[in-house]
Amino acid sequence: MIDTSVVLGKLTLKNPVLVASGTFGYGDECLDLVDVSRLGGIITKSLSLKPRIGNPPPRIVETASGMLNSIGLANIGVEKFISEKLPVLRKLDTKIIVNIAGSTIGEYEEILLQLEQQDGIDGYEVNVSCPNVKEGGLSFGTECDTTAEITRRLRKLTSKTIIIKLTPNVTRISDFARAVADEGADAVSLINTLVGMAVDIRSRKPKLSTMTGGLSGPAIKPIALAKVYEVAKAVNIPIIGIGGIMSANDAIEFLLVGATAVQIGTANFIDPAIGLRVIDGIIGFCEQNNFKSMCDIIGAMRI
Amino acid sequence: MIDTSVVLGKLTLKNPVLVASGTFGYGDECLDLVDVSRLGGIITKSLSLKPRIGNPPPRIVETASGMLNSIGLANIGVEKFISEKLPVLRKLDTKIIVNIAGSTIGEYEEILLQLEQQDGIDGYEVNVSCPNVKEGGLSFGTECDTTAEITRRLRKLTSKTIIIKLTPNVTRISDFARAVADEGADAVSLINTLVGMAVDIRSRKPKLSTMTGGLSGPAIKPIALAKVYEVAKAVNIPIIGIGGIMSANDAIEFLLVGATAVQIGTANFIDPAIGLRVIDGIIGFCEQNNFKSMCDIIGAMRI
Amino acid sequence: MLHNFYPITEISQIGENIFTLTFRSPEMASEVRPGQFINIRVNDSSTPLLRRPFSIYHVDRGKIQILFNTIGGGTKILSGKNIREFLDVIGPLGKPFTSNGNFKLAILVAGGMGVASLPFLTTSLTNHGISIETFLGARTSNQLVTKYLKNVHIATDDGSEGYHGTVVEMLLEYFRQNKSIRPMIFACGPPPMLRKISAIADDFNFPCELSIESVMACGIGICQGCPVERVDSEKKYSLVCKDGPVFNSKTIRIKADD
Amino acid sequence: MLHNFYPITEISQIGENIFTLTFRSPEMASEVRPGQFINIRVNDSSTPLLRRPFSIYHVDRGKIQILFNTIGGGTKILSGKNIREFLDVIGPLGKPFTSNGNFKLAILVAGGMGVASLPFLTTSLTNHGISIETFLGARTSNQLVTKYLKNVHIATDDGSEGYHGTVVEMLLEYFRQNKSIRPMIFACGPPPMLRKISAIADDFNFPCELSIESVMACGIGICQGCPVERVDSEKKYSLVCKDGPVFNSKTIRIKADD
Ligand SMILES: Cc1cc2nc3c(=O)[nH]c(=O)nc-3n(C[C@H](O)[C@H](O)[C@H](O)COP(=O)(O)OP(=O)(O)OC[C@H]3O[C@@H](n4cnc5c(N)ncnc54)[C@H](O)[C@@H]3O)c2cc1C
Ligand SMILES: Cc1cc2nc3c(=O)[nH]c(=O)nc-3n(C[C@H](O)[C@H](O)[C@H](O)COP(=O)(O)OP(=O)(O)OC[C@H]3O[C@@H](n4cnc5c(N)ncnc54)[C@H](O)[C@@H]3O)c2cc1C
Ligand SMILES: Cc1cc2nc3c(=O)[nH]c(=O)nc-3n(C[C@H](O)[C@H](O)[C@H](O)COP(=O)(O)O)c2cc1C
Ligand SMILES: Cc1cc2nc3c(=O)[nH]c(=O)nc-3n(C[C@H](O)[C@H](O)[C@H](O)COP(=O)(O)O)c2cc1C
Ligand code: FES
Ligand code: FES
Repeated sequence: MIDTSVVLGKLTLKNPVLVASGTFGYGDECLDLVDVSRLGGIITKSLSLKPRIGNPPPRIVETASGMLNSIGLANIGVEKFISEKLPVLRKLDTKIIVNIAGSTIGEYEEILLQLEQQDGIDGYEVNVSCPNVKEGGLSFGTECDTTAEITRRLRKLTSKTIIIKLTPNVTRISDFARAVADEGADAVSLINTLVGMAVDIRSRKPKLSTMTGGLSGPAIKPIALAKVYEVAKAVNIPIIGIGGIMSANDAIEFLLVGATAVQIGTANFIDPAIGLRVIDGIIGFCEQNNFKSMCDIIGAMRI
Repeated sequence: MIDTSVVLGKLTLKNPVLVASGTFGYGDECLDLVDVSRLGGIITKSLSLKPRIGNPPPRIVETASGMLNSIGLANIGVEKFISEKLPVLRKLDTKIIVNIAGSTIGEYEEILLQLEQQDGIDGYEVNVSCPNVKEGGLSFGTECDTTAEITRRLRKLTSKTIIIKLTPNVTRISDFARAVADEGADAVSLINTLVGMAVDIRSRKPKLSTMTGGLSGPAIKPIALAKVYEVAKAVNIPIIGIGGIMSANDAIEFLLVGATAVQIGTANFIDPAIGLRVIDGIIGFCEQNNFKSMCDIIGAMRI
Repeated sequence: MLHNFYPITEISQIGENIFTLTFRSPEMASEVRPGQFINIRVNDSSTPLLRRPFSIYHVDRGKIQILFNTIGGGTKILSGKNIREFLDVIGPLGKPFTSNGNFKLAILVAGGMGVASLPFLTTSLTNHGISIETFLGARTSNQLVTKYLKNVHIATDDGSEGYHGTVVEMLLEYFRQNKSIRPMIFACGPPPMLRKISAIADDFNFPCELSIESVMACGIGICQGCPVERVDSEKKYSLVCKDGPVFNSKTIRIKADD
Repeated sequence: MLHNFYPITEISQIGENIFTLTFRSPEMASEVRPGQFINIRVNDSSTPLLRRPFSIYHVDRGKIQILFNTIGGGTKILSGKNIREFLDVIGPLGKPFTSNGNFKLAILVAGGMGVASLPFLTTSLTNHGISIETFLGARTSNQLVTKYLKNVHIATDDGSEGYHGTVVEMLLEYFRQNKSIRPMIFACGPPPMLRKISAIADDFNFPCELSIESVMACGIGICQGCPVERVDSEKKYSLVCKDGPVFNSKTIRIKADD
């Protein structure tokens, strides 16, 4: 038997495969298609303090081996999440990590405080990097001091696992990872989407209502791997690798460069049960190579 | 007749389509496959002061809709370029823009001074952004002050067109564009490749000898468009758009968001005559839309 | 909602760039209802990356048929599939048409490939004993697909067959000439057509359901990628894939240049 | 060097995952020489992005044939091509074998798909009146392709046909038994095999040409993506696509884990 468990801060996951924020709804939508109890964990759609209607359409454009989205953090808000979603999620046999997104640092605190009063939440992922929302997202996540400040303030409010989700749209992402590690973050996850754009040459209009959006999917995998590798050399806290994972092989690449776990995003849209297939594939890889546990893979790239 | 000419600093190109540095050799290798006199211009492979042997193999990996390269600025050096290549290039009926890459600011100056004594060079593109060479590339291009300093020092040495080629691996590329515009750059070109990586899970080794390399091709087009759009809002000097152009439609997207010209990179490897096809396609697009000149397209995105 | 690989049993070109494709899935065939759609992965590469949504065209003895137009890379790949290959399908998805409501006459209106959802609806309405008049618009006669339909009125933009003009104009004339009818309208087609049909339904005060399209990433309600503006509720947007693709025409606002 | 679209005239599966494909191009057929290769764009999408290089397998009356193994996405797409489709080809590329040198006997050695460049070489050597002995190694017998070859000696890893062992061992035995020969060696196959052949050629002091492979982006010498280490010159690297793929074995260093 292969020990697939991994440790993220105070959290032990049964395996290193999670589904990424915004790509699996609140975790309750796919229950008839996917046995979510086999996942290492579910990261919910980013929650804001108040419900958000999101950006006008079009919100999605397909690009070469990727897609742009400009959802604009459309979400039901923390209150409704607590009353409608959490009761269902609580019963699932997988880790529930709630992703939070504020427009001000105070809002992050408020969201966290409301969630702290609830049972059934295993940890938080902090979205400081969503590139779509003018008031929040981009500016927070691209300023190292602010990212550190958010971490410091949230760290005071909870003893649960805090994961800071980093944006790739910066010069040196390792500076950000170091800063949040210093402020007590339990882990970092990366990457969020890259700022991208597409234009319809017939109408001469941008293909997204917001001009630019976030690029995800296989196209960004090489960039994500390089960022994870950069961060792995810089910090000792666990890293969750995200970006373009479509198969177990892709996930293993992230583990080899130093990620302790991975998140699957866009691929869920193409195959909602991809997470389970990735887990099976990782186990198969371990068997073939006589690896006994995830420790044999994590950071095991040969240089 | 459609007027396809565009102006870059002191230079007038017969059309807005150039071939990108490092993707068309020194310009003389494809003469039997491509009628280069129809191109708007040729940007040579980056020249360093002394010849460089480049990085050990493997230097190339294919990724989803993209490729990583780690050529390591392998080039014949400025002297041999002047003696062997320039005599051939001089005779071609297209603009010859020499791309230069130094390991120190002094080296940039030396290369430029040697080239300034030669006839047949229409302008310079300054590579401050190649991510492969430890001593040069990355550090210059990701520091705004250094990029500005290089521009200032080179500006003093030539009255020819200077194009600064910007790296996308920074938080706000528009800061860099503004800085070099202030120092007298005639134009900026963007984007150079994004830092990326790939791992062979069977051998558990990086697929490039240098671990990370530069990502190019269709995968990066959305990122490149967003960067060009960002810079177009920030500066008044002309912009040359680069990144993932595979067709006239792709090129037109760059023109619409504000590029005055475009460079074709990776696509040359797939179709060495792609530049000519892009030119024909742009002309066709103008005809269909009753555009009389490039001014009707450049920056003509409807918001 | 099922996700599986189903064997292709038929694929034919039936017009210029128009194809039908049939696959065998008794489970899905027994679940599916008119107006719903399926989401197909056309190959296992990353171009195209996303699934492609198609309406259910026809259902017969455990087999599901779609009708499609090859407009881009994904549909071109689909048109090159072979019999006995397995098709990666998620479905049935979305909310169906109301085919058993409080009405005696159904007016079915389609423009272009919008016709794809009418045959299955026709079967269902017929089973409920409802009369049907079908109004089809196409650019030109070789773009017309009338199989499985009832009482078809044709309009072509170039006049190559039937009424010379738009399907909306033809429908308006029909309504003017048939003052006493109280039909329910079902419409499917390009946004400008749907906007006009919606306005006509309002004018005549006929109940009306529209089947609309949207770019989709997931097709199952988890990405929030396919909003359509609502006019009737405190919610600003509905999701086309989950709350639609069929909507009561009074509840949504179709944008001018969608 | 030509770049054009040529009609496919034949495509056949001739072994487990092994295919031949023929296209018509009298211009290219008249230019091409043994050891050269062509660079094929397998489809017009961006996956795969780059062309795929293949040796010239056979040339006959204006037609060029390649032999290939479906090991990944690109070769799988190629194997699904149909007759009369047009193939996007650049070629002929690279430096050919020396098939008219100062030697009477040619020893041809290939491992796996390395055999692909031997038939065309065989034709050319035969035309120059040179005797040929061919040594083929394969994993197992159904991976063997012996068509168009002369005096074939077979080795299989699993002993399912011919010599039970590697082609290198078989060749060494042959050399030990035929002490008086002064052949020129031509070898094509995986790097470990080529390294050993190169050492053997050194030991026996036989002239030897190796055809080597490399990942390639352009195939025409403009990307600098395909270096191979040199041992004989002040230049550190040669380019496989332009200076090769055929090299005198004394001039290059084949890396242990290439
Ligand atoms: C719920 C639903 C049901 C559908 N049912 C059918 C059906 O039964 N038969 C059918 O032929 N099509 C149907 N469509 C449309 C179909 O999904 C698209 O034609 C298909 O996704 C195009 O894929 P592609 O890769 O060939 O084209 P792409 O390469 O994605 O697009 C090619 C060009 O067509 C445009 N385009 C893409 N999708 C659409 C669209 N939906 N409407 C208008 N223009 C578009 C693109 O902007 C682009 O310019 C339906 C769509 C939805 C949302
Ligand atoms: C000059 C030259 C001549 C060649 N001639 C032939 C020929 O005549 N017949 C033939 O079958 N092949 C030949 N090859 C190899 C052929 O180009 C590759 O098999 C092909 O590019 C694989 O493409 P793919 O998309 O199917 O596989 P990919 O998806 O690119 O690769 C699938 C797997 O195979 C590995 N791989 C890719 N290329 C090679 C390679 N060259 N050697 C070993 N492993 C590789 C990859 O790392 C990956 O693990 C030649 C290569 C060169 C450079
Ligand atoms: C449609 C969509 C919505 C997303 N929404 C969120 C979100 O609400 N919060 C967040 O932190 N990341 C969000 N992301 C980013 C993903 O979680 C992930 O970081 C990114 O897509 C890269 O991974 P991938 O390439 O596997 O998709 C979203 C991504 C997509 C495609
Ligand atoms: C193999 C290769 C070599 C390159 N060499 C150089 C170089 O020497 N100097 C430079 O400024 N850019 C170099 N580039 C970057 C390209 O000029 C271009 O900026 C980049 O590839 C993005 O464009 P593309 O997506 O069209 O390829 C190179 C790119 C590739 C793929
Ligand atoms: S397409 Fe994803 S929510 Fe509708
Ligand atoms: S493959 Fe480009 S130089 Fe050889």
